[in-house]
Amino acid sequence: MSTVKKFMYVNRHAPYGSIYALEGLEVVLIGAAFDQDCCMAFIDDGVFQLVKGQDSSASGMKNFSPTYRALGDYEVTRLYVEKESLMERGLTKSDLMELTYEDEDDDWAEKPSIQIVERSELGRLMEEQDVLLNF
Amino acid sequence: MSTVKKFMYVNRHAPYGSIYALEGLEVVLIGAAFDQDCCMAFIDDGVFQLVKGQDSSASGMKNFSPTYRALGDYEVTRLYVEKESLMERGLTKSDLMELTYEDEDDDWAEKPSIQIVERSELGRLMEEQDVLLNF
Amino acid sequence: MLHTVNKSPFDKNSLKTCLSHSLKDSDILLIEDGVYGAIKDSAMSGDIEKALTDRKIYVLESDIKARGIDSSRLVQGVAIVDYGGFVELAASNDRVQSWL
Amino acid sequence: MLHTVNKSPFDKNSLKTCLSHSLKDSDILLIEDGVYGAIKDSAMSGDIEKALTDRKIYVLESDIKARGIDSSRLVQGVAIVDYGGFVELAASNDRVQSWL
Amino acid sequence: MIFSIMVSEGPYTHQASDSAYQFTKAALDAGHEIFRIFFYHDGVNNGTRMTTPPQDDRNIVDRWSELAKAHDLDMVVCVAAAQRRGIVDVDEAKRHGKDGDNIAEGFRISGLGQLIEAGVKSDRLMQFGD
Amino acid sequence: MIFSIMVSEGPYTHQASDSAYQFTKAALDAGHEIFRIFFYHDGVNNGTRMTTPPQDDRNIVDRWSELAKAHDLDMVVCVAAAQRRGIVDVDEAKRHGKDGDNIAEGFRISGLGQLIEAGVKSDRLMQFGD
Repeated sequence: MSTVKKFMYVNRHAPYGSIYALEGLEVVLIGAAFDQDCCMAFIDDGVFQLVKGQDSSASGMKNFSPTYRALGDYEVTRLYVEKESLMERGLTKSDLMELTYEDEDDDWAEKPSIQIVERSELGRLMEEQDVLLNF
Repeated sequence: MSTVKKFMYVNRHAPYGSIYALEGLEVVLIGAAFDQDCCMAFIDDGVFQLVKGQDSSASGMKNFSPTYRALGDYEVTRLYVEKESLMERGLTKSDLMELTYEDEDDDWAEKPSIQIVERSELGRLMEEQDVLLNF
Repeated sequence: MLHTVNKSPFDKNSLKTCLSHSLKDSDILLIEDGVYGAIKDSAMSGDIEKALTDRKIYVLESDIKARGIDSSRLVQGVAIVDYGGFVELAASNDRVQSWL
Repeated sequence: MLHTVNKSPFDKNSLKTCLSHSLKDSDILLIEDGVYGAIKDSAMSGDIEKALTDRKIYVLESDIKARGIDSSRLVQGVAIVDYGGFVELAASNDRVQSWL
Repeated sequence: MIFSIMVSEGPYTHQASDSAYQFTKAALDAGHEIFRIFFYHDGVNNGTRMTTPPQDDRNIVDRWSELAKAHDLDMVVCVAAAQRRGIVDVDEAKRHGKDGDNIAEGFRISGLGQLIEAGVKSDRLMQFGD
Repeated sequence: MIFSIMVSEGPYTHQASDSAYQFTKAALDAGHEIFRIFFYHDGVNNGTRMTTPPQDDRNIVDRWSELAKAHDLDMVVCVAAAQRRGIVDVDEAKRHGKDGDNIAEGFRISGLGQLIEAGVKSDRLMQFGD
């Protein structure tokens, strides 16, 4: 497969209440092996996926939040988080995990993966994609 | 089972998009055989279940709306439909099926099963129940 | 770009989110319980009317019929398509976003 | 009467519907994604504060922990219970309504 | 006090089955009686023995089977809901000409009347769903 | 034009599977090619041969199998999602020590890479879910 397409994984579900976030993340990790141009968007309750300090031990469920830290190693380096979605939910950037990647074009400098973007900007980013997958 | 309990079946889902309305109705019909004191509430999108003129033939799904007409024969005679839920959805009572029952205490006179009630009244009706089942 | 919405806007936020992210000239197709969003004189109809000024909104015929919604009850300007029309919309737009 | 809500109020209408149907002195327990409704300074927190004037609102401890919500982030007056407390609330109230 | 539990969603996809399990355990720990656990809608999918979840995750089906065994719980899968979704025991397989069954240990298939009976005979019927 | 279809919910519970089926038929009728139909999340439950829906209702699983046969469609059930939910073919049954399989005709179990490949090789990837 020589074609390079632009994939956007659109995350609109909170973690734990349903499995869409976890199984969506599994798609992103597999997709990273295909050398496509991919990014993730976190909209609506999707922003809750990135909240730091998740501890699911008492609930009996699997805490899959550490997996987001691995995204940089899979070259998934653009995580667009919607500003308005954070605000409506009483959250700020400081509530989110610090996710980074090493930029090979910049002497492997460590850079933040999360970009806070406005709703209008996200709408425009969507128009640049080839494939939009929703979880 | 000599105990008579008050059951309320609370319907908050639209039909067809998901199966809750249809499978909820199956519970009501079975429940009617148990000689309990039962009623149904239609709140939020649940009011869409009672809209007349449903025709699912082109969609390939089963049209189960005629089953609501059988409720009277099963002695399910109180269908509380929330006024505010209808209004928010651009509906009036005239959009709903005409559902009736024959009142054995009144010389089998045919009477309407649907009662349009206000939200505050529904909250009070809920407090009178023993068992509330949600579909 | 084609946006599809399959949820009732009275139950979930999918239609609101779709309307706030879709750009002008977008095609928006309401399917399944999403078709309830196109009923006129509802709590959502103002948002639909506003979106119709610069976007096209469609409802799937078999889904409005199943739900007993006569075409006369739709917000003026909403277009009705069948599954063939759905396929055409998906083919004629460069990309598709499903607001689930 | 005990009301439980398991949906995020930013996604679905369950909490709003619960608040508009519950009478005063009701107990309202937020579980699963419902616990997001108790975060302070959100678009929902005003509704929660208002409800707290005549109703009790609880969140399930294991569900806020799973989601990384520290107790300091909850609207003041919301109480935290574990599953044992959930069972007690269900037993001490005469009836239970699950707003799904 | 006598509780019954209704589970309306399948394992893993929604948290409902987890919440129902935790509630059931806590009710038993507090000395309450569990009259019945009724699986309806996609909840019937809790009753298949064919799952193999990832090793670092909980095994929801086995967990139910073990709890039922330890406390002699009555776990009922609704027959009509199970037919739509493909959960079958030996009898159902025979009746519908299926070449095998998939129900897990501790679950039995029966009718909706069992749900109503649970409502009548229990002090509280707790519902966990989507 | 080349389409692929992703189905994210099981049969009957949500309309997603119906919508995906109707769309696939309409796309075929219009002369388009279907590269693949990928079943993910609860969508894997479309691929069990153990269902017996009421006689006056559609048979969703059989309908998929028949469409696949008539048009030589590639219907893939995600292996990871299937393991969580108990959909197994003969190989999976052997691998995990299950005493039977339940996959329906025309479906095959494979990895998530098949979904990405569908995205890459199709002009449009249509998603139907909850």
